[in-house]
Parts: sequence; C-alpha cells; structure tokens
Amino acid sequence: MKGFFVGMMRIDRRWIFLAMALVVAGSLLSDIAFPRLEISPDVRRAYDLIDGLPSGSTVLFSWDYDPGSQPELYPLSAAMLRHALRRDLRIVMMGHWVTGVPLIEKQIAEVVRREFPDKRYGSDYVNLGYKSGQNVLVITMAKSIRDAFPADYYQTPLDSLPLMARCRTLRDARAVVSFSAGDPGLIMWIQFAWQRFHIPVTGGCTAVSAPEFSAYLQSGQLHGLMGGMRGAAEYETLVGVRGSASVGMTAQSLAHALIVVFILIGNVAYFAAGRGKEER
Amino acid sequence: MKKTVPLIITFLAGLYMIVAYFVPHPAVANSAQQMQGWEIIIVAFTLVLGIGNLVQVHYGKVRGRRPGWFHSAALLACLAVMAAIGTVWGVAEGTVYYWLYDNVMAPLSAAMFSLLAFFIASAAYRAFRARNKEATLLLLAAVVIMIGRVPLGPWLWAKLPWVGGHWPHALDQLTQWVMDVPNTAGQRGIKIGAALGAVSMALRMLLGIERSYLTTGGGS
Amino acid sequence: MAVFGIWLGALLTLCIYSFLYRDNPLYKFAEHVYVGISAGYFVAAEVHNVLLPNLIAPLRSDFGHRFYLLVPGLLGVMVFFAFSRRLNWLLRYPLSFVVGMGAGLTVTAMLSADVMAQVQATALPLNSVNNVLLAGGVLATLVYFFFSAEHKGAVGGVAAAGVWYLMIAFGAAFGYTVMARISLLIGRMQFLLGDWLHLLR
Amino acid sequence: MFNPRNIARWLAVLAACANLSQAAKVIPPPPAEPAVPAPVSRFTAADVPNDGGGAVRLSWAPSPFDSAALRFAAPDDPARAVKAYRLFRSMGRSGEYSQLIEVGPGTTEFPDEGLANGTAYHYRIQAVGAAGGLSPVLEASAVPRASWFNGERTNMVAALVLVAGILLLFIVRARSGVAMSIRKIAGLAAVDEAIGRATEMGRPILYLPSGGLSAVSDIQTLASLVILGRVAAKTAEYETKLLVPCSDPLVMALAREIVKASCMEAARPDAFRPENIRYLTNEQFAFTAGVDGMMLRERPAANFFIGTFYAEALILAETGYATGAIQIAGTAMITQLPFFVAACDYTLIGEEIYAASAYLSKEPVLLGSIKGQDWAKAAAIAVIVAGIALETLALRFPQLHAFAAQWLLPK
Repeated sequence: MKGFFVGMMRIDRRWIFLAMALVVAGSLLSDIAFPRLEISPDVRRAYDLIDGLPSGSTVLFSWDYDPGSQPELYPLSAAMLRHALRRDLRIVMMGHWVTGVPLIEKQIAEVVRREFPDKRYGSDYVNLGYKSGQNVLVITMAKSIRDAFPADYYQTPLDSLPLMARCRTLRDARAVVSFSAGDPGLIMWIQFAWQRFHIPVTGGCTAVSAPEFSAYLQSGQLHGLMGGMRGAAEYETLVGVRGSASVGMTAQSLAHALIVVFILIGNVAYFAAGRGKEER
Repeated sequence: MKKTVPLIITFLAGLYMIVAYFVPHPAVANSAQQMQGWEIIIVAFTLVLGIGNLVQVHYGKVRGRRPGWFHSAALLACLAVMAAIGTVWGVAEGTVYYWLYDNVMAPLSAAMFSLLAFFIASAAYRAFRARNKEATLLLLAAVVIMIGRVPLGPWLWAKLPWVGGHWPHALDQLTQWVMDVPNTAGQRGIKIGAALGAVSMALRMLLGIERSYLTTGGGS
Repeated sequence: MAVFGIWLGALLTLCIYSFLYRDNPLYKFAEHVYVGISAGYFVAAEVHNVLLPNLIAPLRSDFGHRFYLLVPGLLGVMVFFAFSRRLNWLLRYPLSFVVGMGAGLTVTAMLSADVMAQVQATALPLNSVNNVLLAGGVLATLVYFFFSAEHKGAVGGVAAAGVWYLMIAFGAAFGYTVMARISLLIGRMQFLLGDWLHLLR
Repeated sequence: MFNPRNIARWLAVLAACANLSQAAKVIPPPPAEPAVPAPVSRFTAADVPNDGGGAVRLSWAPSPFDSAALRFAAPDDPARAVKAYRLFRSMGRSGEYSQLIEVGPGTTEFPDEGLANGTAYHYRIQAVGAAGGLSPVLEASAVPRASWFNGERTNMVAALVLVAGILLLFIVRARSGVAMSIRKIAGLAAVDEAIGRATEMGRPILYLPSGGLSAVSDIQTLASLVILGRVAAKTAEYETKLLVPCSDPLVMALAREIVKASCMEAARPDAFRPENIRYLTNEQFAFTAGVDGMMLRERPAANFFIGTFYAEALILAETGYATGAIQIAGTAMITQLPFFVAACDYTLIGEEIYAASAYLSKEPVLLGSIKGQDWAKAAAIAVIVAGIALETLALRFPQLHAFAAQWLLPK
C-alpha cells in the first residue's frame, strides 16, 4: 500500500498536464453551468446605472486596454455593450489606448453587427477611435466633442453623423463606461468626468486591479464596477446571456477544483507514504 | 578616469533625481525629465550589445555546423527579417512587421504564458504539502481563495448540510477577510522591509560603497 | 491572409505546448523562432519608437535648441566600446549614468510608496479585532526581517508569528494568481477551439 | 444698478409707447428677460501651491439655485435653476474676456492649467439658468508661480533624512572597526552546497540575474548581480561552468564585468568564459522559452533565480525541478514568492536579497549598512506604534487624527 502512495507521489507530471487540458477544453465544449452566481453589489450598481437610463439616451464607452488584457476585459465590455444596445441606448465609442482601437472594431463586428443587425452606424452608435491627450482630451470633449474629434474613426466628419448632432459635448452623455487595464482608464474618468462634470462613471477592470477601486466605490465616485472575468460573468447573469465569461467561469471553477483535488491527492500520498520519503 | 568619473556620474545622476522629487520648479523638473529621456535613448543603444552577442553565438553554431545549427539559422533568419522589415517599412498597423507580431510573436507569447496553468497544477500536486504548520497555513489560504472566488465555491457551500443554510455568505466573507486582514498585513511587512532594503542598497551605490558594477581589473 | 495567420498562430501554440510532453525539435524550433523574432522586434521598435523620434528627429529639425541630446547620443555610442579590448572601460560611463538614475529614483519612489504609504495605512485605531490583527501582523512580519538578531526567545516568537502572516499572504497570492493564469489558458483554449477549429458556438 | 441692457429695454418700451397711436395691434410685447439665476458667492482664484507653476485654482460657493448644491433653495421660477456655470479668462484687467469652459451644476472648483508664470490672469464666473438667463458676473484674479520646494513633501524629507542618517551612522561606525554580525539566512547558507553539488556532478550552474523583464536600473537586478559576483568567485575556484542568460544587454555587459572580476579575484582569470554569459531577448516569454531550453539541454545541477521575476518564475522553477536541479530563488515580488517557496529548495524573501551581499562577503562596511537597515526598520515600527497610539486616542480626541492620517501620507 505504501508503495502505491510512493508511486503516486512520483507520478509523471504529464498526466497532470493532460488532466488540466481535458478539464478546461471539456468544460468549454460542454454546457455545464453553476446555477448560483452571487451578484456582488458593485456589479449590481453598474447594471442598475445602465438599466435606469431612459431609452434613447447617449452613453460613452471607452475601451482603455490593450490586447494583453483581452481575455479578461473583452467579455466584460461585450456584456455591457449588449445590455446598452438592448436598452436602446445610443453609444459613442472611443479609446485612450492606441493599441486598443482594433478591439473596438472587433467588438463592433462580433457584438453589434452580429447580434444587433438592425442598429445603424451613425444614429445608434459611433466609433470615434483613439486620440492622445488623456485628461486634456476629456476636458476638450467636455467643451466640444468636435474640437477633440473632428471626424470619427473612419474619417467621416462628425456633422454628418446624426447621433453626434445630438451629442455635442461630453455633458450630453448620461454615463461614461470605461474598460480599464490601467492608466489612462477608470481613475482618470472618475477624476475628470465625475469630479468636474458630474457624469456618472462605471466600467470594468482586471481582477488584479479591482482592490484599488474600493475607495472610489465607497465614496460613491464610481458607480459600480466589474472586476475581471468573474465580474463579467455576474453581469452576463444579470443581463440573462450565457456569454464567454459565463462559459469561462465554469472552466475556471472546474480548473480551480482540479487544482484543489491535486493538492489533496498530493497530500494524502505524502502522509500515507510516510512524510519526508519523497526528498530527492 | 576609469573608476572615479563613473562613480561621480552615478552620484550626481542619483542625487539629481532625489532633488527633483522635492523641487517642482520647471528649471529642475524639466531637466530631470529630460534626463530620464536620455536614459531611454542610452538603453536603446545597448540593444546593439545584445544583438551582437546573439549573432556571435548563433553564427558560430551555424558556421561550425554544430548540433542544432539549423535552429540557430532559423533564429538568425527571423531576427534579420523582423529587424529589417520593421526598420525599413515601419512598425505601424498594416505592415508586414505588424502582421508577424500579431500572428507569430503574440501567439507564441500567449502560449508560453498559458503554460503557467499547467505548471501551477503540477506545482500544486507535488510541492504544496502540509509539511509543517507554516506550509499548512499557506495551503489553507490558497484553497479558500481559489474556491471562494469562483461560482463553484458558493454553489458547494450552499449544498453543505446545516452551515450552508445558516451562514449562506460565510465563504464569501471568509475569502474577503483573508484578503483584507492577514494577506494585507503580510504583504505590507514584506513591502516595508524590502523597500528599506532597496533604499539602503541604492544609497550604498550612490555613495560608491557598493561598486561591483565597476569592478573590471586594471584601472583606478 | 487572416486564415493563414490563425493557422500559423495555432501551429506555433501547439509547438509550445509540445514542451509539456518533453523537449523536442518542434519546441526547439518554436523557441528559436520566438527568440529571433522578438529580438528583431525590439530592434525595429527601438529605432522607430526611441531613436528616430527622441534623438534623430529633434537633432535634425532643431539642432540649435536640442544640441544637448548629443550627450545621451555620445553615451549611447560609448556602449559600442564594449566590443573593444582596450577601451571597454568606456562602457562604464553610460552604465554608471543608468545605474545612478535608477538608484536615485528608487530611493524616493520606494520610500514614498512602499514605506510611508504603508506605514500610514497601518496607523489604525485599535477599535476592532481586524485592526489589531492587521497592525500586529505588519509589526511581526517586520520583526521577522531583522537580520542582526537571531530568531530566538521573544524575537523568535514574534518572528514565527510573522512567518504565519507571510504564509497566508503567499497562499492568497497563490490563489489569486491561479485565477489569473487559468483565465489565460481559457483564452488560449478559446482561440484553439473557437477561432481555429470552430468547435465553440 | 446701472445695466445697459435695462436701458435698452426701457428704450424699447418707450419706443413702443410712442408708436402706440399708429399701430396698436401689431406691437410685440416687450421681450421678457429670461429668468436669471442667483450668482455664485466667494469666487476666488489662487496660485496652486507646491507646483511647477502654470496653474490657477478657481473655486466658488455654488449659487443657492444649484440643485446639486448642499444648501439648495428652490427658486420661485424653475427656469431660474442653475444649468451650468460659465468661466471666462482674460490676460489683463482691461483685456478681452474669452470663455474658458462651461461646467455642470454641483461643480465648485476648476483648475486652469497651462498658464504662464508671473502673469496676472483675471477670471469671471456667471451662472446660467435653465432657460438661458445669465446671472451677474463675479471677478477674481491670480498670478501663477513655480515653487522651489514642494511643501507637501516635507514628511518625505524627514523620512529620507532619518533613513539615510541611520544608514550612514552605522556605515561610519563599521568603518571605525565596531564588529557587527548578522543572523543566518538559510537560502544563502545553501549557496556553497549548491555549487559543491554541481562540481561533484560535473554539471554547470545556471544563474539568472533577473527574469524576462529587467533593466540595469532595477535595484533588485543590481542586488542580484552583486550576489552573482560572490557565486562566480566560488565557481571559478571550483572550475565549475557558470551559465548566465540575460534579458537585457546592459545586464549582460555588467554580468560579464562582474564575473570577470570575480575570476581575477579568485586568481583564475582563465575560468572566465564570456560566451557563457549570453543575451537572449528582452521579450519576457521568449526569454523564458530560451532559458527552459538551456535547462533541458545543458542540464545545470544548480539553478539560481534571484532578482525581479514576474509570471515566468513558476515556468522556470518547475522546469528546473523537472531536470532535478537544486534551486535557490530570491525576489521581492510578492506575487511570485509563493511559487518560488513551493517549487525551489531555498527562497530569499524580500529584503533578504539586499542583505545577501553583506552576508556573503562579510565586509564590515556592508554589515554596518545591514545593521543600519535594521534600525531603520525599528524606526518604522516606532512610527507605526506611535501612529496606532495616536489614532486610538483620536477616537476620544479627534484633533489627533491629523498626524497619522494627514502628515504621514506621502503626496
């Protein structure tokens, strides 16, 4: 028996690799879901902000991340974008990170055009693209969006876009939503859009950076927040979609469970084989 | 000339950075910022050292037809192609350089990064053992966070007899407490200690007490 | 071109994953391609993002006001003397500049963010169990790092408590990092199964 | 009050009266004055202190008709509620005022940036009503200036003087011959063991002065290079092959210098093999892939991972484990420490990597600075304890709160 456990401890780690690959791939391909996902108050607040806006009002979405944070922030921005489109909100899109602009395009192709084919560019949504300037850009936009962005991402003059005729300054937006992987991102939007012009700010960030926003949430400067893939999954639950974050969350849960099981087996084998025998 | 001047350069550059932290006046702030720009320029030049070394090592292998020379040749080819097309035709979106970055370098980087998930599993299996009290604590904290932060945790917790019904949020609260209290305390202790160590090391360098970076023989 | 790109990315991903089985020519090939491509990437990136805009362009367009950029240029050129046997000590000039800058910036950055801010955050009123545990934990961890006292007697006891806090912090960091890394694997799997093989809906 | 607009209105009324007899029916009613909101109060402009100049901070108390204000008094006519505040700026007192910005209700301050130092700027503020009516104007002016000392950082001066003073004191004492000792550090005590084992097995030693993202200016890398010097002296003595892959060219150049010097010191200049100290690439994971390859093909018997490490830490340590090497790691990166602790035989935690050079060299001056470091830590502990005491007392005496909460906070 002891021999069995000693053998267990020396198991070829490639079996462990295989188990991990199978669990993740399997849960992505299957339809298992965990029914209960605790909705945190922060995500609920973000949802309520968007849900409470009268239909037809304008919101600004800012994609403030680069491809490196895509696995976490893409599902998160998709979930909120879907919600806003369903609520018939008009969306002005932009980004503060030059490397993130292709991600706006990707989201338009994969979420807006595919799932909401009747939404019209120019009247339902507009992509302004990227401009440098960060906080100065935000202040300029508060004076006049035309001064900041004379034309949209596709070089169409703003005056020929019906949405932009109604949304002339940042203050015409009822909320700012930022998907933020760092600076410039949410903190800058809080400092400028909320502090200066009292436009409610909400959005999402990576799981690792979520704790640094707790002070802003407590003080009410930030109107809710989604942290990482879990936040996105919660939002998807609220919206009632089973998107990539929810699917990913199942994979995430099972992978975590697998690791815990490995720790348990490893420890059982370790104690059963007599501690210390494994030393090389 | 060989040792004293570099020591003085180190001292003055470091001291100026410290002074600039306290002086907001543009006369100081702007020049300090300029100097940080200089550093970026110098570091860009040093890449030549690295590329020179890389070419030396691998060209040697290819010329001597040593084992693995074929791989070295591939390395040199990739290096030359990427550097040349990027330098000549630019690095913006839409160039071949960008395409190679997007379809070769980025997937390789993402794949290498995601290997971690596998290695975490194997490390969990073979190394996270409850050898003693300390290791047991590490294990428990890790398991609480891992289970508590994914939907599986609350789902399992709710299924537990009695506790699940009486304290439905206990797992969430425990996770949060571990993060907020003992984890924060431990992290802070490490941070304060390590920062003081780093400051002491930095001051030793500025003062020329630790000067191993100038140790080449011959010269004073 | 896009389809070809996805196939290339997928095959390279598999080459890297083959390392999990064992070292093999495919991994070796991918490894060398990766090192070569990335080194080449940095050459072009430094030229276009640093040398041209920060050094060459300002010197060419406005030499009168920007002549001082010759200083970093000269220090940069000194790096090349590393290849010379007799003059390789010239490398020390740019080196000492970079080291000095780094050391100087470290002093204030570390002192403000990692000492003062953390000390300030620990100055908590002892009106809750959590505050007592938190402050006590910070102090115990600091005692663990004392180098001039052996870990015996009272010091040893406090240091041992410090080690418990360290271990919980490590456990939490482990748990959190597991979460982030698994997310990455999921992202890669979604690329392989979805973008490449179209198996996901 | 003299108001040209009122005169114009009266004139219009008079003119209308004059015309009464001719065309009474077509007379338009006098244009109604749009409902005017109450103005703001206490409008001030002041140079922003402790800055590089070029900035003026405008602040005001909101109009009582500002619905976002704390003391909101609902106006009789909803059209008189404040819709926005308009700010104007002029360079000279008599100069032309131009609109600076319009800010929303509830706003009570605005920093105006990008100004010239030493020039007087004049500002005006006007509340805009819901129907477009404009309140009377208030004026203020300020001269932006640059400061030579950031007064908010006085606490940092004190901290720097304290820490540097303690360190220098102990360094001076060590120079004058006061003997000092430091405790055993397990990870460093194992260095000899690791080198010995590699020598016995006739296999090389792998030393990483940092992970895949590094720079010479990173203090952890520098600390690691110092330790490399000690390791290199030992490997030269035992004639063991030392492999040092680097992810930064300057780190490579520096590592070469240090290893060469150590070989000279050990009187084995021939043991210096520059080709074993290699640059791979600056890219984090390409570097990792390269080092993994080295571990599998060159089979080092001992691996050292000391310095700044990010995600690559576990990939390296697990690959090293698979090759059966004895592994010594060290870093101050908190997120990577658990992986090193789990996967390596010995781990230097945080501050221990900075103490390593003193520990390995036993040089009195370095030992002195370690002793100083300990006293600096003791000072930190004392400040924390004092802060806790003050904050606890502040529960009863709130005025004490200022010290820990305000003064200690770095800005």
